[in-house]
Amino acid sequence: MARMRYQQALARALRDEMLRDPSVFVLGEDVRASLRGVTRGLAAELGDQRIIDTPISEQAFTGFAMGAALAGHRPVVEFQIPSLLFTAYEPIVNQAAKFRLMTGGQAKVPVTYVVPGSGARMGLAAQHSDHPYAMFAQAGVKTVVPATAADAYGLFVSAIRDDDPVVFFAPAAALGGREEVADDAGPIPLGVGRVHRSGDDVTVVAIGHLVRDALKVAEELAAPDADGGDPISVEVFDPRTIYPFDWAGLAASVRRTGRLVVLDDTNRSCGLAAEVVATAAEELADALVAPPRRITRADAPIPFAVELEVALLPSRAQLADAVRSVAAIGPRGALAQEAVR
Amino acid sequence: MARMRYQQALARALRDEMLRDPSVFVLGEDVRASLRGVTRGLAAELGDQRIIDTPISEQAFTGFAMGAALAGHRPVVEFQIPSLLFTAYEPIVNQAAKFRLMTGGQAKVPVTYVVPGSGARMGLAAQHSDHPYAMFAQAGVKTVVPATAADAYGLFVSAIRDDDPVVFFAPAAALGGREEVADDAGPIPLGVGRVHRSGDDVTVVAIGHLVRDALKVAEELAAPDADGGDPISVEVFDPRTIYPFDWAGLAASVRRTGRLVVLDDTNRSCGLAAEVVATAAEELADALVAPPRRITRADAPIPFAVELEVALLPSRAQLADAVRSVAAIGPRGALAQEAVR
Amino acid sequence: MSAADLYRTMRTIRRFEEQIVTLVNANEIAGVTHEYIGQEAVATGVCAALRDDDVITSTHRGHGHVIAKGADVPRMMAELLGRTTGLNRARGGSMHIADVSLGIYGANGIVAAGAPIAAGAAWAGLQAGSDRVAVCFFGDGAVNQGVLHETMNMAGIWRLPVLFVCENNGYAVSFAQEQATAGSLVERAAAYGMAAVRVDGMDVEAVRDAAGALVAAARAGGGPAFLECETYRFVGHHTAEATMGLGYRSDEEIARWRERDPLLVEAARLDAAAVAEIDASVEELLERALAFARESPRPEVSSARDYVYASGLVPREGVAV
Amino acid sequence: MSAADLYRTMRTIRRFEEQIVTLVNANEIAGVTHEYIGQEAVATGVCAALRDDDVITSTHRGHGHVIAKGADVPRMMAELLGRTTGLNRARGGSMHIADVSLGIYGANGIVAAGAPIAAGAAWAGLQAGSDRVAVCFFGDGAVNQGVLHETMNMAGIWRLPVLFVCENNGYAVSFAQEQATAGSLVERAAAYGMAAVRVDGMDVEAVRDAAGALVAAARAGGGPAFLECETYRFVGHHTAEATMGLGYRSDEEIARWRERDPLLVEAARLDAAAVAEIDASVEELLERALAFARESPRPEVSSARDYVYASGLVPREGVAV
Ligand SMILES: Cc1ncc(C[n+]2csc(CCOP(=O)(O)OP(=O)(O)O)c2C)c(N)n1
Ligand SMILES: Cc1ncc(C[n+]2csc(CCOP(=O)(O)OP(=O)(O)O)c2C)c(N)n1
Ligand SMILES: [Mg+2]
Ligand SMILES: [Mg+2]
Repeated sequence: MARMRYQQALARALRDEMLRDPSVFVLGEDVRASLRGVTRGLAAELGDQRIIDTPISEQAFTGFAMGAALAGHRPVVEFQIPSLLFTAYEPIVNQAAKFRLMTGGQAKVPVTYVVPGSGARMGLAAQHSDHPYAMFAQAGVKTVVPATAADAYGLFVSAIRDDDPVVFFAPAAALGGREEVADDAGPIPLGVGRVHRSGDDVTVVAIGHLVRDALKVAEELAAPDADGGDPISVEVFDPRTIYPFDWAGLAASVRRTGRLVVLDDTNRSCGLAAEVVATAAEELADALVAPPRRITRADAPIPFAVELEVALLPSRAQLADAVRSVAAIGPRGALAQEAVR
Repeated sequence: MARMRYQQALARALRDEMLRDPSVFVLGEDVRASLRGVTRGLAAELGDQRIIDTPISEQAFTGFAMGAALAGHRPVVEFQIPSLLFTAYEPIVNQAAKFRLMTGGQAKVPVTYVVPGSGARMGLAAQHSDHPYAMFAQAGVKTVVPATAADAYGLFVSAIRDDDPVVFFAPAAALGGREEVADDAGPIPLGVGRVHRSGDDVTVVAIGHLVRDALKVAEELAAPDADGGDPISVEVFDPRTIYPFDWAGLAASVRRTGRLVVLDDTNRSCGLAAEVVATAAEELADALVAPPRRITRADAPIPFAVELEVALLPSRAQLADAVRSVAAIGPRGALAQEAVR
Repeated sequence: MSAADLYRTMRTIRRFEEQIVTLVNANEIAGVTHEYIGQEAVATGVCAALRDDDVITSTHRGHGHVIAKGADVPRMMAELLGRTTGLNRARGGSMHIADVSLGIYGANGIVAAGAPIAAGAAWAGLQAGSDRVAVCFFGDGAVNQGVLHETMNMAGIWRLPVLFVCENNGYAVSFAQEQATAGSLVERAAAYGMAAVRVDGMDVEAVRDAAGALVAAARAGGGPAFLECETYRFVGHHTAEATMGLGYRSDEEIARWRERDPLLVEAARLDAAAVAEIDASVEELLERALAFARESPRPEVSSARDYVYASGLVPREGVAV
Repeated sequence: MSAADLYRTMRTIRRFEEQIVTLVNANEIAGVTHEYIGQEAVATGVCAALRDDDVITSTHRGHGHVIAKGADVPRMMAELLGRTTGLNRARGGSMHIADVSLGIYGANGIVAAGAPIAAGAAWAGLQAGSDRVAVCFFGDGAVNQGVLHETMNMAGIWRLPVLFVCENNGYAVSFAQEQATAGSLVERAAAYGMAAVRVDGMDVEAVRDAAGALVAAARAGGGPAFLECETYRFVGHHTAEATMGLGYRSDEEIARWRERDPLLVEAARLDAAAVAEIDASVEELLERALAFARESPRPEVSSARDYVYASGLVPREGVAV
């Protein structure tokens, strides 16, 4: 059992899988030097053909990974910055992710696309601050956004072992977080969420680095507020996988709390929060005692100045307000469960 | 006043704008020969420098348009098939659409990107059947999906005159539709929806070619059904512009009907229907007497065989079922308005 | 491969394509298809230089490549007719037809998209210690797609056994190759440090010989190579063009190229009886193929969301259930 | 441009960059910046061949280009410090710094993305009947991006007045140019039928002369050209590299190149007094710039969604209102 940083957990997962399975290899920019910290030491340990530095040719190396996968390998493609996925969208979504259907199941395409540092990073400005996981969910591509080190470990292992294309987003703001990772940690299945904190009044769905914020807010609200307002019992649910989404896990939580707030760092329009709220409104209407709410990134590119950047990102204060506002509607706790039955 | 096909209306809008404004020019594959029917005759009439055939270089010609726009032109970029937008996503979303913000308002980037034939077309299979407008809404890029000839005319004019990047989707399944287009037709503003049919019981939001389906279903449901069930009065609301969306128009309709069904031909996950339902659930909860519903494309690539293709697309039968199911909940018509007040 | 075999393959492709046009026009095949008519010598000549374990990636105009690489013709026909016995179980159709077991990594709806896929397969061959090669077919229009260049560079630096086969039929839809392309194609490829050869794409033996030499060099560790085949399509860009009147090339031009029909060129090297016998057996094959296809079942609507994920995940429907 | 002016511009770039490093390390500038230290002769020499109405597109390593094209240094400093008086009103920062009024169509966070933008601007110049040119700066890493090739081809067929300037500093982050690139860079460009020249990128006068000749030819209707400048960055890829220990190049290699520091090369052509005077005036400029920046206001948080759309549309917030 070792307490390690998220980034170290990724590195360990990758190394473990590469040692276990000789068909796993890494392709990306500056992966031998390990600019992004996930491949440190691996070129020396495993050789240049397992850790391949590519020219700056995202479309080609993404397609290359698919070809290698069809021929029996399990490529892990590293993207240095999130917006490179825009350039590689065609080979991921239109080629790799459609290939199995298009060939009537003739082949599998086990490629993992990893962005070890997605989202805003204080001052990296518009082209380096995207967190574009919703565009892969939109296309039905398996998509993972782990929040913590142990989840990063187990989900990275699963992504690599998965027989379909998987896009793996490690939020930049989560990379420094630490957590225990068991020495014999194994895969965590895709599509299964994690309840970080149980609660009775409000379900907060939080993704990636925002789980930490949700937990902070949950803690704050668990105490009576300055004005003597009632404590609010918040359940923090992290879907971990964006596609497939753990709808059963969500339903279980919302059926208990009757209230839903989604905290999501994609743009507002057609983002993941929209999907969660829409599904809840449509399929869990009988359980909801208050209208569901979203706290998301604004629908705008991120400006350079840090105060402007922060102003566009979802915040704890916004979350706390939203949780308070829904908690104020309808009966609370066990009562709520009676009321909706 | 002339009754014309949607495609002809596009062609007329383009020609009118090119005659009016010498800075408008067209860039795309096979636009001189007018493979897609929107540029017919224009090269002969206006010269090769106004209608430019490009090599098969989507990334470059998309970026080229931005450069020309910064230097004072109004390029119209034609994409022969919808999935080419995947390849051009970076230059549209990451470059053109962010430029104004990134430069603090130094310049405008008036480019129109047009797909004259988007969506499934019976047998074109997985890579030629996408209808990817939600990915632009997700990025906050102005996005238009007109349903009819007159709207196509007026919105294409507006898109070309708009000072921001606009992505314009002409659904393949709408291209043959006919409508009167006034001889002196002018621009139709972006962001303003159209009520195709008024109704009291259920608001159906339908987009592009699906407006026709929604109207058919509305007509069917306006008559008592075979089992003597009550007629249902359906309002068909077409947002026309996907981003910015006409939230005020939606609210006005839903506040009257109290019920919402969205018919949308993007994938289900994080599609436009998700956004509409999420916004309604969050912001119009007080008006809704029944849970909102979505009828969308399945979350899957389109298989070749036509019966499989059809099975994945949103259908009239699905819409009719959904409308009936929400109409069965809560009081109807004028009553509903009382109930929610 | 003997002259007779080369002719047989070309004849099969030609007649397959002619049948497809008829079937599309009769609405027995859905969508549009891009015929390989006129270009048969390229696929046939190149694939004659290949082994079963070699990989190819193809294009929107893919039937010829797929037949030449050895795919089962009845199952191709069944695919195009949308039957479950089709190579792709009716999921792919013309533009995605594939037989991965024969190293056919698919026709492709996106110009030049097959290039990096071929390179990845070639790299995998090297890793496996095999001397297999990968061939990437593409048109003259594809040479202006950036991904092709990215791939040629990667194949160059890693010395991958990839043969880049450019079928220069003079046009990308309506756009003439000389207008679309600065400089010469072979020079472009040569700038990546690879052998780059131009060959008469209407002469199947010339193509076979040129491809054979480049493939042999690639197998021997010589790295990638580029083969430009000068060819022509005798028909429209796709089945829908006939009614469009695009008018980008003259009847005379088409007639001039038809004189060099690759089937005529090769038939002239055989005796008439042999040709007649091959022609007859090709007809028989195609009749059998069509009968097989027509007798085969259409897919069940309930299976529409099958085969999307290898893990067994089934995609969500478009309505809440 | 005189030797003194060339030196002055290079000195301004050098000292600007050195200040930026200090300010980033002191957390007075947010994010990371990519320094142009070592490469000053390229931007300076090329821009010496340009007019005010010529257009440039730049890269992630853009400060040098922007200064050399004439941008206001105090407003650049203000931009980097995130002040509303900045060139981009604090919205762009290092990687997007621009002055469209001076034809500076922006630094760019995406490798090679500026190339087609420059081509579009060049085409617009032709349409306007002007003889202005567009220069597209990019690194050696960018030559493997497909969009650059697509753009070179388009510039070739349309004979656009674009000068493609490749700053070959030997590395794309950690990846050595020779390993990343098959063939030679100038041959690649030449294959598109354009003049392609290689020059000593540490000698500003050599760069100016080579660029001047190519720009003059482009103005005269000669079409695009390619200029490879052999250069080196004396510092890490970006300000964050210092602590990373990537170790992809040796101290000896860096020392060897530092001997050919472009400022020393040019200073040797001036007398010491002139150099001292320029150095002093550059210090004065930079002090003024920093003072201006520091005195300037930070943006109002309430303005965070401004400047996104030209039409006046304001983006939605992340919470319902
Ligand atoms: C990237 C991309 N751009 C455009 C298209 C539309 N399109 C399909 S085939 C074609 C022309 C291809 O020309 P070429 O490569 O010469 O092949 P040919 O059709 O002549 O065999 C075009 C433009 C596409 N499928 N993919
Ligand atoms: C398309 C793209 N791929 C990768 C990156 C990440 N990245 C930023 S700079 C850089 C290296 C660029 O090398 P080069 O073009 O030689 O310029 P230099 O940094 O040497 O000036 C990389 C890989 C990017 N910004 N854009
Ligand atoms: Mg062609
Ligand atoms: Mg470099």
